[in-house]
Amino acid sequence: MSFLDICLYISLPLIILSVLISLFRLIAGPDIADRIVALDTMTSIGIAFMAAFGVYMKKTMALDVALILALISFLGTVSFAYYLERRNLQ
Amino acid sequence: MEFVLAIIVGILATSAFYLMLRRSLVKVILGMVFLGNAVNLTIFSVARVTKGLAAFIPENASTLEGTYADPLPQALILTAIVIGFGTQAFAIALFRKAFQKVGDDDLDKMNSTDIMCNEDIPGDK
Amino acid sequence: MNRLMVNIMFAFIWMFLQGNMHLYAFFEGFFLGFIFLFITRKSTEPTPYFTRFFKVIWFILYFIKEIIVSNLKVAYDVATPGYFMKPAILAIPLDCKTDLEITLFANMITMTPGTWSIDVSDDRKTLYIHAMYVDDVDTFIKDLKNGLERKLLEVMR
Amino acid sequence: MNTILEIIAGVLIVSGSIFIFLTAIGLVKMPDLYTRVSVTTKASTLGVGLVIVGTAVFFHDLAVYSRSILIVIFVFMTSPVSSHMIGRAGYLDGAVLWEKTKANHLEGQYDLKNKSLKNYYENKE
Amino acid sequence: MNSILAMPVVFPLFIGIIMLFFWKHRSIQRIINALGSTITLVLAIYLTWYVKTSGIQCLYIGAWKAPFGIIFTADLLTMTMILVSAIIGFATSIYSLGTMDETREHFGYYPLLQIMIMGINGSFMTGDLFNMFVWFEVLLISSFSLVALGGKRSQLEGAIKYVILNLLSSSLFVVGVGILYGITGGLNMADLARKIPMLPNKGIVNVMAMFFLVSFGIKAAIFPLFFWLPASYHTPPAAVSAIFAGMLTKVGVYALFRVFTLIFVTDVAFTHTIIIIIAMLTMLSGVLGAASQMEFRRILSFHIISQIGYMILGLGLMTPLGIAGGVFYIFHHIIVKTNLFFVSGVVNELKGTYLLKKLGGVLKLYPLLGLLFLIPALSLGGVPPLSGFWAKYTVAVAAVEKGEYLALAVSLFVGLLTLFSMIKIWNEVFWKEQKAEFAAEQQTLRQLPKFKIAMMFAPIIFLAAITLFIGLNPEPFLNYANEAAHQLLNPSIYINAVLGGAQ
Amino acid sequence: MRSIILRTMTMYLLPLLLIFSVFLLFRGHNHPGGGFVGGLVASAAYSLYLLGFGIDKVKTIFRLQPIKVLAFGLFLAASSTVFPILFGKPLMTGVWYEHKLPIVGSLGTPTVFDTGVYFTVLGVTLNIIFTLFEDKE
Amino acid sequence: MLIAVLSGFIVACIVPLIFKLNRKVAGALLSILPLSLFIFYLQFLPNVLAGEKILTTFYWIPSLKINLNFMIDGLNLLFALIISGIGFVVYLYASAYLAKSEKIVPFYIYISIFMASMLGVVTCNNTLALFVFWELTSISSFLLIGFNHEQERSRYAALQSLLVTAGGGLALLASVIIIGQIAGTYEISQMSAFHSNLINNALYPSILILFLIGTFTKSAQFPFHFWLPNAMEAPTPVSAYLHSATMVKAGVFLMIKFLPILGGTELWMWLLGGFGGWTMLMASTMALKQTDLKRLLAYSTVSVLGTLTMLIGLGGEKAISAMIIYLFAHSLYKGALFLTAGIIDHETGTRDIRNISGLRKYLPITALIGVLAALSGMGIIPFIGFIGKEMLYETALLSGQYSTLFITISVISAVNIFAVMAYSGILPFFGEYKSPSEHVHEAPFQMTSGPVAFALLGLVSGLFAGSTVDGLTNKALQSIFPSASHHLALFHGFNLPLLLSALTIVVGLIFVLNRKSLVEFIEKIRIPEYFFPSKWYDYIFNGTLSFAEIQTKFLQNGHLRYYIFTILALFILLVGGSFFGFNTSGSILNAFAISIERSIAGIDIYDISMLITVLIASVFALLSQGRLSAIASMGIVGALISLIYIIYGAPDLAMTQLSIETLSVILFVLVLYKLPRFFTYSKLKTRIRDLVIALAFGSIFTMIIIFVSAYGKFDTGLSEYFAQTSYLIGHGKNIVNVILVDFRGFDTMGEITVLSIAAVGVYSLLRLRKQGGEQ
Ligand code: NA
Ligand code: NA
Repeated sequence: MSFLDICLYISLPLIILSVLISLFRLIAGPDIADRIVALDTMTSIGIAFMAAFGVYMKKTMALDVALILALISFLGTVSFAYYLERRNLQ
Repeated sequence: MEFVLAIIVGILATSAFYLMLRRSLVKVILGMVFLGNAVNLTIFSVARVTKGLAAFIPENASTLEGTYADPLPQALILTAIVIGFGTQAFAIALFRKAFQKVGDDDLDKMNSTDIMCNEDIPGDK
Repeated sequence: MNRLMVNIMFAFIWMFLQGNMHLYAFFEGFFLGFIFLFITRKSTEPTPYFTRFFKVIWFILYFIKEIIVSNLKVAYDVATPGYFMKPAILAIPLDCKTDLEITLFANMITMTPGTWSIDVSDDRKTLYIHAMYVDDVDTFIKDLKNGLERKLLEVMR
Repeated sequence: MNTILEIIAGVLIVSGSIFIFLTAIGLVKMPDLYTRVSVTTKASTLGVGLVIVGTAVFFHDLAVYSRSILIVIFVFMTSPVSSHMIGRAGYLDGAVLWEKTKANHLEGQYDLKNKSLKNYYENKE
Repeated sequence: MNSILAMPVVFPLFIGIIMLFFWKHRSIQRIINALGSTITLVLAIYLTWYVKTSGIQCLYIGAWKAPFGIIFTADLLTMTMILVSAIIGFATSIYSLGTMDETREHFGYYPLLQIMIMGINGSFMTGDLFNMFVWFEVLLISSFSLVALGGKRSQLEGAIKYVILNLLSSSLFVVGVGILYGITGGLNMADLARKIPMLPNKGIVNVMAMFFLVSFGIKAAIFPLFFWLPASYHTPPAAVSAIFAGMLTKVGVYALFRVFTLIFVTDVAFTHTIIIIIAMLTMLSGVLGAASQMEFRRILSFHIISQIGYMILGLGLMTPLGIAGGVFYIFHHIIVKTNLFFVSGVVNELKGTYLLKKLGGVLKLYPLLGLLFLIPALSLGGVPPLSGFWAKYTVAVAAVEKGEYLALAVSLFVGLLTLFSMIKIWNEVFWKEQKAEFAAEQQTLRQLPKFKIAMMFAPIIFLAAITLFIGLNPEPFLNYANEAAHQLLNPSIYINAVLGGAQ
Repeated sequence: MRSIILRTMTMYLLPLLLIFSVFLLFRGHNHPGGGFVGGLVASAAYSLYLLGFGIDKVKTIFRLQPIKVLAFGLFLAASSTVFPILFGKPLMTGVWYEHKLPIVGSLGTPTVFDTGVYFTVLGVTLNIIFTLFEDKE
Repeated sequence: MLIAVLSGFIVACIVPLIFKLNRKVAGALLSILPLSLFIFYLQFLPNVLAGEKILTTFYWIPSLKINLNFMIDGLNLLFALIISGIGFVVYLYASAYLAKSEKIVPFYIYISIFMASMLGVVTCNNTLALFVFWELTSISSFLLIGFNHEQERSRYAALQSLLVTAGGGLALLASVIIIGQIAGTYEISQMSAFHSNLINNALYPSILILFLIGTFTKSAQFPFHFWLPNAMEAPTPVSAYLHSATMVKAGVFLMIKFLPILGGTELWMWLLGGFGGWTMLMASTMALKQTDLKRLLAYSTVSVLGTLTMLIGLGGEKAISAMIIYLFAHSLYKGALFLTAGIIDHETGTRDIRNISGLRKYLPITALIGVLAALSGMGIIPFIGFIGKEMLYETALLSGQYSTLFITISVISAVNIFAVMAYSGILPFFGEYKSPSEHVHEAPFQMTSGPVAFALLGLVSGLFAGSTVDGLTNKALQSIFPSASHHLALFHGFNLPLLLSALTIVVGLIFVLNRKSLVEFIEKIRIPEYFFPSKWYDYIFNGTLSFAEIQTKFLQNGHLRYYIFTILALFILLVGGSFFGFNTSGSILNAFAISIERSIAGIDIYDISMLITVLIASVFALLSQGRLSAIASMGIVGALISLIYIIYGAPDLAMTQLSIETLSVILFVLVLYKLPRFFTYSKLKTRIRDLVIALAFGSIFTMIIIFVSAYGKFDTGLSEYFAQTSYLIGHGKNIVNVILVDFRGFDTMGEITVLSIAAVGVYSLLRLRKQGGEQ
């Protein structure tokens, strides 16, 4: 087992654990904004996971997906914020 | 691997139908989204599942040899996802329109076509 | 930034995307960039563009340092029990004038952990931020203005 | 050569992961929305940045470099905007500040009817 | 040059696209649509003749040989469906010219119609199970839009049930296809038919058969899966109801015929017995539903269900006469049912309602309409010598041949109840005098523009003439159905035509 | 939404995303991507603009009616399927231009088809989003 | 022959045209049709009398063995002549009777269809073609009974007659089909060869009962008789033609025809004799108390039909011979009586026999007809009715061990009929003049000439029976019993039947003179309602409707969730059932074992954590009260699935999944921002039930996946082919993409069409309101 493998065996579970922990915030809330923050964080973590997973599998394709995720998730977050603001402004 | 996928599908399908059996229309539509995911994952799982080996022909080769993920179910799922999105979008718009008309997302208030079928339905004209 | 620069930037991005450094990829990118700039054309204030190369480099290094420092600060707080923080929502009077300046400033504030921009007043003269480690309100504002904002404006103008 | 790159990549990825992990902890631990937003910036800056750089180092390939740079650019362009959007929406939604918050200059500055935000300093005079 | 096989699919698509370019240009769309439907009809007639004389035809799309690409296959069953879809498409297009309101025409009614026809034809033509799913979706999404177009409350409420239950069916369908691929590694129906008997574990085949039975069953509106149909079919404008009533459930029936004669034939004793049971329940349940209704189109809607039972019964019997009866039934039913919906639409144009209690006195005012109602209505009720009688009769004889006397009894009893509900409509709409309090909404035929009248009556007369023609001269149609049944009961003909041609 | 920050960033993200979408479209035949994802990214770009600037502004930079765009996409795709018939080949047979082209790479009816997909997806998504956005009441 | 039958249908089509040309003479013009048909059939008389049978063949639907083969033998010809002959009279009669009615056009259409069909019934040799005509008579009868369709009663009666006769027709069809299956032929003339096959078949009782349901309903036998009196809602010419002289005889006709095919058994005798006898007795008694002239006649018709049925049941040459004469006589006198009733109704405006008397003053010809016809019906010498009655008594006396029973009921019925005939044909014309209308004058020639002919024919054929009707009725008898023959004579010497006739007349006269007390006596007999078959009809009718309503309300209850629930339940039953039902070598447990073994090796932390995340997100989605949270969890599930796609080598899928998921979120957000929070509508019990069924569904999915993946794919040829050709032929290295745009490009074509239509649909759905149409 190479050093890199060891690193990945540490970091991948750590990243997954982070997702699970963020999931707690998503569920606990308490407000919608808190949930959106959690969601946004999870997508960021997702990007990192994909990159790290790409290294783990020695495939670069995951990076393409990460790129899409980075682009698209932003739109999701903005629309959630839009939702929240609309709700309060009207 | 398939075992875990199978259980995930089971969870998704269960959630999907539990949601679809609710009275709130939003939940029903959410249930359909879940069902769509369960369906796609099922197709994915029953085909050959191979970790990490995507069906791309390498730079310097003209055919693909060895083990790789079966590309056909992927194409099928892609089609299914996109179609699912189209129908979902329509369902959402329909829901919105119905909500505007009925003023509620309670499905029990949306059964006039079955229950009041021998009357003029209020709100039709 | 004038349009030409943006266009050249696109050309480079296209090259990156293509993953090859040939001249013709550059032209492709330039061509496509031209098309998209044309499609999305809208008047942005034209500012004379000078390549303050070194200033930019310095600024980036400064910024990275800020990120790391504040990251560690917050990380320490998270990793240890209890809270050290003294948070506040502050109004920062802005010297930045253009949209780009304000946006860059606001985003940089956000990118350094511990602080983030909430909103800009409608007259664009105040930036409201949330900060986690505010010992003294006035000092904090002054530091921010003298640090990040001044350096940013130096690069931008 | 390879091993050195691998070691660098490994270190980068692990440290990125640690930051990510701390972000997640912070997300749970922090007392109010505003501090949570503050904390999460770590995941998208140092966390993602380090992991991506690690990846780029590992593959050591132009196509990967370019993609990594793009990801970083995208993330750096978008994540502060996200934070701003969510945070502002949260504030308008009435997210409560931590009781130990020292000052709130925003108080009373929003005019919800006209959807406008006043200048704090102008207001004072 | 087999690419012409794709024309019933591609041609409506192009018409639809062109009309999208002319979005909001109502009169151009009307012309293009009517013209296009006419051409499709001519095409369908030519193709039917071609297939009848030259045998099963295949089109290997993209020149990929079967089973690697998608193929279009046309046997006689396919051509029956294509032809009847073209007839109905043509009739509906004309009828729409007379009855469709301007608003709906402004909002894409015609493109939606054409794309729906494209989807319908695609479902019939394709020789590939997943591709069939895609065409199902094409026709479904168009029908979703058509059923809700107009946005009346009843339309929306009906559409919700229609959409959700049909999507449920599609989900099961696509999962079924996926699993079938996972088991066999094939999607092409002929390929599947070839592979399934060779499977080491045959038990799973029955599971999949049931999977498809439920999925297609929802689409075909069999018992107890039909709920979406009576909830929605009476809500859109008559032209839409009419083409729905004629074609949509029949796509499900077609699919059942296809897979249960080609693919799931390894355990007929199990699968087809279940189909027979379901068929009887469908007939009964549907007709009882119709008997209890007092709304013109809702009565007709429940009858669709009950009639589906007959078709499925033919399939369940799985004898030459049974299948032929089923095929004949489909053909007859589509024409008759569409026509009845057309008539209901004219009544609505004249009286402003579909409710039987508010209607009346139509015969006195418009005796011709009475006749035009009676022809399809009595045909549906199985009165000889109209087309419906031959259809019922053939299925009934097939049931007797197979010794399914219960099925015979049910089919005859249901026939009587069908006649009863048709007569109920006749009594309430045509014979009864309209109550004075409801007469206010009424308009007389003379006040309607001549063009409108012509466009309303022409398709009704056209379809009634077909019904009469089939009724008085059923021999060629029965021969055709027998030939189709022969093809269906000998899957090797189909398999060889698809896979043999490629090797 | 009324936000300088969002609006400014959107101004720069829009062309960036559009160029990225075309990149995804043309590399799709050999790498992950394709007309579908490309079209989605392009529509994401305009959606972002929509959220930042509102429906009226977005219509000044996206001047076409989305329905026409989707019709164009469909037409392109459908035409590419019948094109081979002119050469006496079955429907949808791939017809390729032998030489590689700039930007596009290898050109053939499947590429045209994928481009059709791109425009369809763009038109569809924008049509749906614009409609929902405008339907406030 | 075919043309002869079809001519009626053709004429029906041009009726409106004829009336358009000249309304006044149209009726008379149309009467040429039955007249020429009568002449047409008459020309076969010499051949038939010479013992020939004429058979014509026309292949209609050979594949179903349905052919328009027509046969003329004695019986068929007799019926054809009755139908066309009476038809002529009725056509002519109606041209005056309905002259002022605006519905005269449909009348002639319907009656032409009817006559043609009736001719078809009696001359067709193919049972299936016969059935076609049979049902057409029911339909035209329906249309004619509902002639005055503005009235609820007419519609009720029409529907009733249709349901009873068409329902019976379906039973007949069933029996015909089964007979056809057993005998292998549908030609009546060939079927008697299979007599023994049929009566020894296990299905014989069912066949016979179905057959008799068909004929009994048509011929108004108990318990189906009730429709006939109600059918008197029809105009009088119709009643005369359809509901006494012709259509109701179709059942009788068919029973005679099938006597050599299905008859000759105990069951046959008891069913026909029993029901026929009872019908005869009951109807004649019921007739006594009727006050409506037409209902009176209707009940007497039922009674006569019962007599005919009973005679067929008794079988034998004597019985059939009696039956033929009786039938012939009845057609004549009943037709005449109905037509007089029509004239009375027409002139006086009433049909209530209590309100009319002494009409002979103003209606002398009608009175003559009435008296002559009634005398024939009463069985007075020398009318043909007398011969019929004598033969009936003779047959009843010879009917073996039960002859006492049969003769008793025959005599009682004859007495009743005697009285009834007097009530309807004689009493209205005699006594003190009484009429509600003041303008009573004799009917025009078109209306009286026919009945006069009938009445006179009844007398002539009785007086000169041996030389007039003897020949044809003999041939009719011989078409059933080829070797039989009879000799009709007015006087057979002093025998028991003659004695009984005398008794009949005496008692009958007492009945006639004491009508009031008789009716009072009958009225006193209280029979509970539910003994009346007409009530049974109502019970069955309403019961069916109530059941229909209950089942429909139960099934189509308007609740989407019950619909989904039902579908799920069926799915679980069928799919789950067959899944656990198969016992091939590889059982499910085996598959589980294989799959778990394979899986455990491959499971790692991603799998487990994904499992946990999906579980958490799903549970969250199920329980969350906020819409946004539910949508967020949906987004997470979507993201996780795209993660799965990445892990298992499907980057294109992952990309698409991600972008679609985000778009969905945006759509949801755009739609949902104004909605209130979720409410928990359902009870805990319901939710648990839903969870259980959802879980069952989910488990089936899980098990199928495990099972399938344990066994693996049968053939991997497709993916190998793609791997080989994707680049070389398809010019692409991303195989998934090449599949999407090339190998299976047509799927994608459909897919983008779906998308486009979804977009158009969304647009139209949401925009349409704004631009008008509705508020
Ligand atoms: Na701390
Ligand atoms: Na920050």
